[in-house]
Amino acid sequence: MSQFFFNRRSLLKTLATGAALPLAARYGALAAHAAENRFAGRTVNLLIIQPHVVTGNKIAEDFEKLTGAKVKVTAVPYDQVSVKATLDFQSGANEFDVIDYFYTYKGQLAEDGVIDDVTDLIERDKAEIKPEDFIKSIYDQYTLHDGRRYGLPYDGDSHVLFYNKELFDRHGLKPATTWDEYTENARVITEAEKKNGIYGAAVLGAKIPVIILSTYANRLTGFGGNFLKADGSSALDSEEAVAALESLLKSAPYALPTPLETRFEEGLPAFLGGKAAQIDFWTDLGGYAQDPKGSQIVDKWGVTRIPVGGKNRTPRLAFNAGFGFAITAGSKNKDIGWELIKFATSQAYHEELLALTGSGIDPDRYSGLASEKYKAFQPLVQPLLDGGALENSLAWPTAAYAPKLENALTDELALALAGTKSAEQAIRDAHAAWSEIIDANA
Amino acid sequence: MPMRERHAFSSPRDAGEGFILKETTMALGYAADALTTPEFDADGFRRLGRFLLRPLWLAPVACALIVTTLYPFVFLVALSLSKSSLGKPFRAFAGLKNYALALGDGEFIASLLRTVAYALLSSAIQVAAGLALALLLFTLLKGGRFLLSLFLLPLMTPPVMVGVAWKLILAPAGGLLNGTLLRLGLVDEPVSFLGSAALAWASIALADLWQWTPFVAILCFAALSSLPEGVDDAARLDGAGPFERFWYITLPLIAAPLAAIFLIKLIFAFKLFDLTYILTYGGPGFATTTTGFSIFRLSMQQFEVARAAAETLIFAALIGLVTLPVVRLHRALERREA
Amino acid sequence: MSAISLSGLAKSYRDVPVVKGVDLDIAEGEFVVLVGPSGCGKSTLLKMIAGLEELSAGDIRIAGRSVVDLAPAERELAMVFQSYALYPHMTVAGNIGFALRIAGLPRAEIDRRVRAAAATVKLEGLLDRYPRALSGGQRQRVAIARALARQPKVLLFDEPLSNLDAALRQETRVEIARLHKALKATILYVTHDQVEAMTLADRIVLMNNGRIEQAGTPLDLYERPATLFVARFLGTPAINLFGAARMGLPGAATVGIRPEHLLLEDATHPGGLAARVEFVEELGDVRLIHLLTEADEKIVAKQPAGSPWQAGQSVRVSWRTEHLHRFDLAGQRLDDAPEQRPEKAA
Amino acid sequence: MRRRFDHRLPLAAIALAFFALPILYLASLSFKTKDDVLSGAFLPGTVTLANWAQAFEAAPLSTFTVNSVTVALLSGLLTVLITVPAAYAVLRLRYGWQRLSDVTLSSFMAPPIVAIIPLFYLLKGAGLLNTVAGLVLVYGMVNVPVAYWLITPFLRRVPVELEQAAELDGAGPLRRLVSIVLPLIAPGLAATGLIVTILAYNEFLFASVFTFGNETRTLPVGISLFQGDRLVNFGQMAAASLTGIVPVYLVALFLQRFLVQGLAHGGIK
Repeated sequence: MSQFFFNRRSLLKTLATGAALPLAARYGALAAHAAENRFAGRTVNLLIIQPHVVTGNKIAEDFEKLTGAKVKVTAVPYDQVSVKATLDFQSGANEFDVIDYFYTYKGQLAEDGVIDDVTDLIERDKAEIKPEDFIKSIYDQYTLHDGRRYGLPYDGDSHVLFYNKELFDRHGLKPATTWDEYTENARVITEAEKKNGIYGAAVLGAKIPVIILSTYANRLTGFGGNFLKADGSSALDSEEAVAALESLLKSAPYALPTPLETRFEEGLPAFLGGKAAQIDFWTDLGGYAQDPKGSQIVDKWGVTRIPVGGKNRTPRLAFNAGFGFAITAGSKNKDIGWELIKFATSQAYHEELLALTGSGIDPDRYSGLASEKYKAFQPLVQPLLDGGALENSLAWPTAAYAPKLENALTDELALALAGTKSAEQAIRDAHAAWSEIIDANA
Repeated sequence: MPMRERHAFSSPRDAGEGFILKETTMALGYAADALTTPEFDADGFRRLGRFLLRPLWLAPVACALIVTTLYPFVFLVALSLSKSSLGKPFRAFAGLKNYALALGDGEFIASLLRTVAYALLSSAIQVAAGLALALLLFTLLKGGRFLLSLFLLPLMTPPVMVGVAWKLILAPAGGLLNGTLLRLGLVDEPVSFLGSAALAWASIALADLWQWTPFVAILCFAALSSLPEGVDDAARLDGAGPFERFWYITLPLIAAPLAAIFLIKLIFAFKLFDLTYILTYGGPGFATTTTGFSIFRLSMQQFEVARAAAETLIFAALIGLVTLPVVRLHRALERREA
Repeated sequence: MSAISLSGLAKSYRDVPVVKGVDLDIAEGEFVVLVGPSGCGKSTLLKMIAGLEELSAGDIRIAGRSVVDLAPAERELAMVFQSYALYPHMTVAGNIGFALRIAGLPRAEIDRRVRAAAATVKLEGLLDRYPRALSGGQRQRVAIARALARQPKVLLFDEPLSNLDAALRQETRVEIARLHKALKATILYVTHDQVEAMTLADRIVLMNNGRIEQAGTPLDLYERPATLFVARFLGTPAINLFGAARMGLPGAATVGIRPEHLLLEDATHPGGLAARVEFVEELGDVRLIHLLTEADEKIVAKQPAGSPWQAGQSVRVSWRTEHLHRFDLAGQRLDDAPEQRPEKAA
Repeated sequence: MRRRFDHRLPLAAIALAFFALPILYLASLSFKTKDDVLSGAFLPGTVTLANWAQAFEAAPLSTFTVNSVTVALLSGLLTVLITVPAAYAVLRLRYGWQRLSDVTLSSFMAPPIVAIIPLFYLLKGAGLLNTVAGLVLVYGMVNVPVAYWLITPFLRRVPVELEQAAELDGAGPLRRLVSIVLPLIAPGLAATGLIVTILAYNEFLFASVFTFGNETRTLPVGISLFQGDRLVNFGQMAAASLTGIVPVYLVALFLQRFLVQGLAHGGIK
């Protein structure tokens, strides 16, 4: 889920040049089929989130060249994919063959029978897929449910902390390594620069799961906390869970006003416009901040790991959002669908998408992460992710009832941020709600 | 000759409940007449034909009501009594469990109260504002009529865009309103309009008012236009000032249409969704979570369609309950006029 | 055979009876005026005949055929409405020809008949106008022409003159009378105006409270009112009424005498009732003398122009017995020739 | 008599400003560059035309607009065709159930969100999912209560005598409706039609669920996709919205005489 609304015209140009290259040569394994045009005359429908629409269109174009199959791409807002896919399957409409799913919905989609178990297909085609190349934690979190696999990772998403070097230098600040430093940095800048409309941080706190939960997850992982215990019960009864929220609340007064109203569309322009000094965000912001078309901070920004807090001294990431591709259970084109998925998530294609400005695809393969292309494209970000940083990341719940957990926690976090509840109270209530949901569905 | 009721212009009270039985008897009567008359009875057959065509007049509406109301209603009832998720509907019979869950949920009850309070208040304000606007335009006559078409613009703006436009106006960092207030020195730091409960409601109400008042105003304008001529002049001659004329003459005369407008606006207000979705997403906290919004979250995000169905039915019943006095009032006012 | 024959006609709204059993025969070519106070059921009766109101009981025959189950248009009658009911979006010609178009007549025939009907009521030259561009009188004539164009067996009029001013009303009344003579049409005409009834009718049917009080020629009704109600309804100024006992006429409850039959004498004159002139209405051709009797009864006498009575004068009032109308307690007329009966209780 | 200052004029000006400003702001937004959007200023710092060009490139706006206009007009027509005969039959011909107006009104009350699911199945069953025709049918039926509620007072105002005269003239029920009643309520009909058309034009929830692809999407759904991007380009979104507003507004201006007069004529009672 890391693709910005980008200048589509320049993007189309990029795509046009890309398409001119001999495709078969670049995607080795698939080359064997290229000449066959074996799916000519058939159509496969791909349901994709709106932020992935550019890569979706690219896949369509490239896949048709390779196999002759027409790919119909339907983009919907990211929070509608599951509803669409479920209704589509339930009603028997079976309009979509392949869906681009948010990984936390994997359990629900699998339990409801909306997406197919592809364990055996992976086993059959493992030479081609190279599953061992998927970053282990991402591979499991995104696709594994009850011991079976339901798709392949497409876009591995995690956050890092970006900061405005110019503002930091002006006030003699160092990039934060702890959340306390982060708040302190924010305070210094806000107090000095507020009159100019500049704030020390953009805290994305809008009451939408993917927004406020990401923000909280970054703190939770920094404090060494977890969402769930190993046995699947709620881990929100930990000190870390409370400390993470307290840290979030402490930074709010120095954030771009006001965290409760800050979504992507408020926070991003503020950071790119030099009006917010820090923002914890998806890694691909790096490519974006260097684009003079949308950025006023080219070469004036830096990036660092998600800070730590409390007793924890080991930096750790959080999987905030992230998407996989799956075949729908009702599809009548499963053969093409599977080929499409293999193609889109293949080593070579992933590597190409990673280095494509505005594609918004983040690494989910070791090969991609380590590739020269990606290093060149994201010179500041790549080192932060390299060396196993992604391995122990904090993942969100993915059980069938995960959406309920997300909503419950979102509510409590928003109440705390609104000042209605203390951090302790909110986390206690969230823990209670989670325990109830987990018990009811266990 | 047996007497049978004929359809033409009978009193409104003649056709009431039990009409199915009556209609059937009539049809049989017509058929019997046409068939038992010794000579060929052309009139009889024509009447029978016309009678048999009668259902065609109502069939489309009946069909529409079945499709958009009866069928979804039955579906909702079934859903609400079952253990269901969006992905796996009707898994098991659940009795009244979903209702119990809904009614036991303080947050749901709170959302009902909020929604009712907001619907009543905002509709009252909008009818008042719409009436004021209509009066203004009405007294401006020709120019007013031209202006009226300008006021249609908000009604035509896609609701998503209405929400976005207001969000940009109200944004704390760089919003139009805050920018203006800061520039004028009226505030020292940006006001978080959507960040506190009271201001968030006020903001939603403002955007809602902007979007719907023109609709109300147009209907009020129509009501004003249907006032009998000369009454206002008579009152003027009687020495009534503008306020007295409005209060004692105009208002009582348009009371019935006003109640109708209030009713229709009330129903729209109960369905408030777009604006909360875009402006506040139900926040801060639950402050602006309307029932419609919470049902949306429950069904489309958490996939708990069974409980959402129960909540929808409870909500619909509540809407019926709240609007009933208004329906009664409207009917009483209408009867007074007739 | 009668043009229209009504038997046992009744109509109730819910449980409220409006027409309570009406029997009436109308001969072909007859001009019958249904008259009565407002709310007496006369308009309802007319609409029942037209087929615009359902019947609760009874039968209607037009030219011998029962029409109860026929649609209005199948009853071969036409109606002129009080409000004219002109179609505002059609021209005069369109209004007049509407029924003919529906009946599917050829254009030329429609045109001919529209022109003929328009000519009958002198509407030529207005055929292309819309109703809103017409005066009240002209609209009235369009309404009549529309009825005529269908060449109905029966013409129904529902208070057709009530929306016209006095002069126009008089003029149109004459016009309708002339039309009736020329067309020899059967006409059923509803009004609450007794002058229209008296001047137009071959026969007046006076209704009260859903029933026919009396039917007969105008003079019949005026000279021999069958009930107290009829006596009071017809005649301007209204008939003078006295308690019969006080008049020394036992056997009757009420006695009436029309203003033109009261004889006035000097106060010195013997006999009669003593009364005082309250005031005098001067109508030019006649004078209406308003009197107050000793018993405080208000009565009116109609006297020729030039009669000498002045306000404040004391007079004596008398009459000839054959001009007395006697009614019993129920308001029913008692037999004529009162002189043959008074002995009974005197 | 001394000419007094008309106190209504400033009031009208304020009202006009309140209702026009957000639209003008949208217009201004459509000429703003991305980083100028949240500048707190009304007018663009630098004027750019790029949003307009890019809005059309980024999304098939003309398809969306054509879909919306088609759906709105056809469904508006359908609503009127369903509603008017029924309202006329019930109110004037006294056919059937006199409670119909209450029933239609109450059917309008429940929030539509969960009803989407059964309707989804129904459309699927009818093969109308993801089609313009499906949306036309759904809107055409869903807006019936509003139309019924709006058209009733107009029907009531047609003098009964006119219809009686027509009945005597031999016009059957359908003929009376078409030749007498419809011309008389034409303004009210236009007004009602316009309002249900606008409602259909703006509908979002059903459209977002019942359509999947750009070829069937309506404008509100299309515009909402701009919001689906993480870095929303408000300038493009505004340009896209204005593209959508203009055609309806022109139609409305064209029909404005009908609308105002029509509503003035019949009035809601």
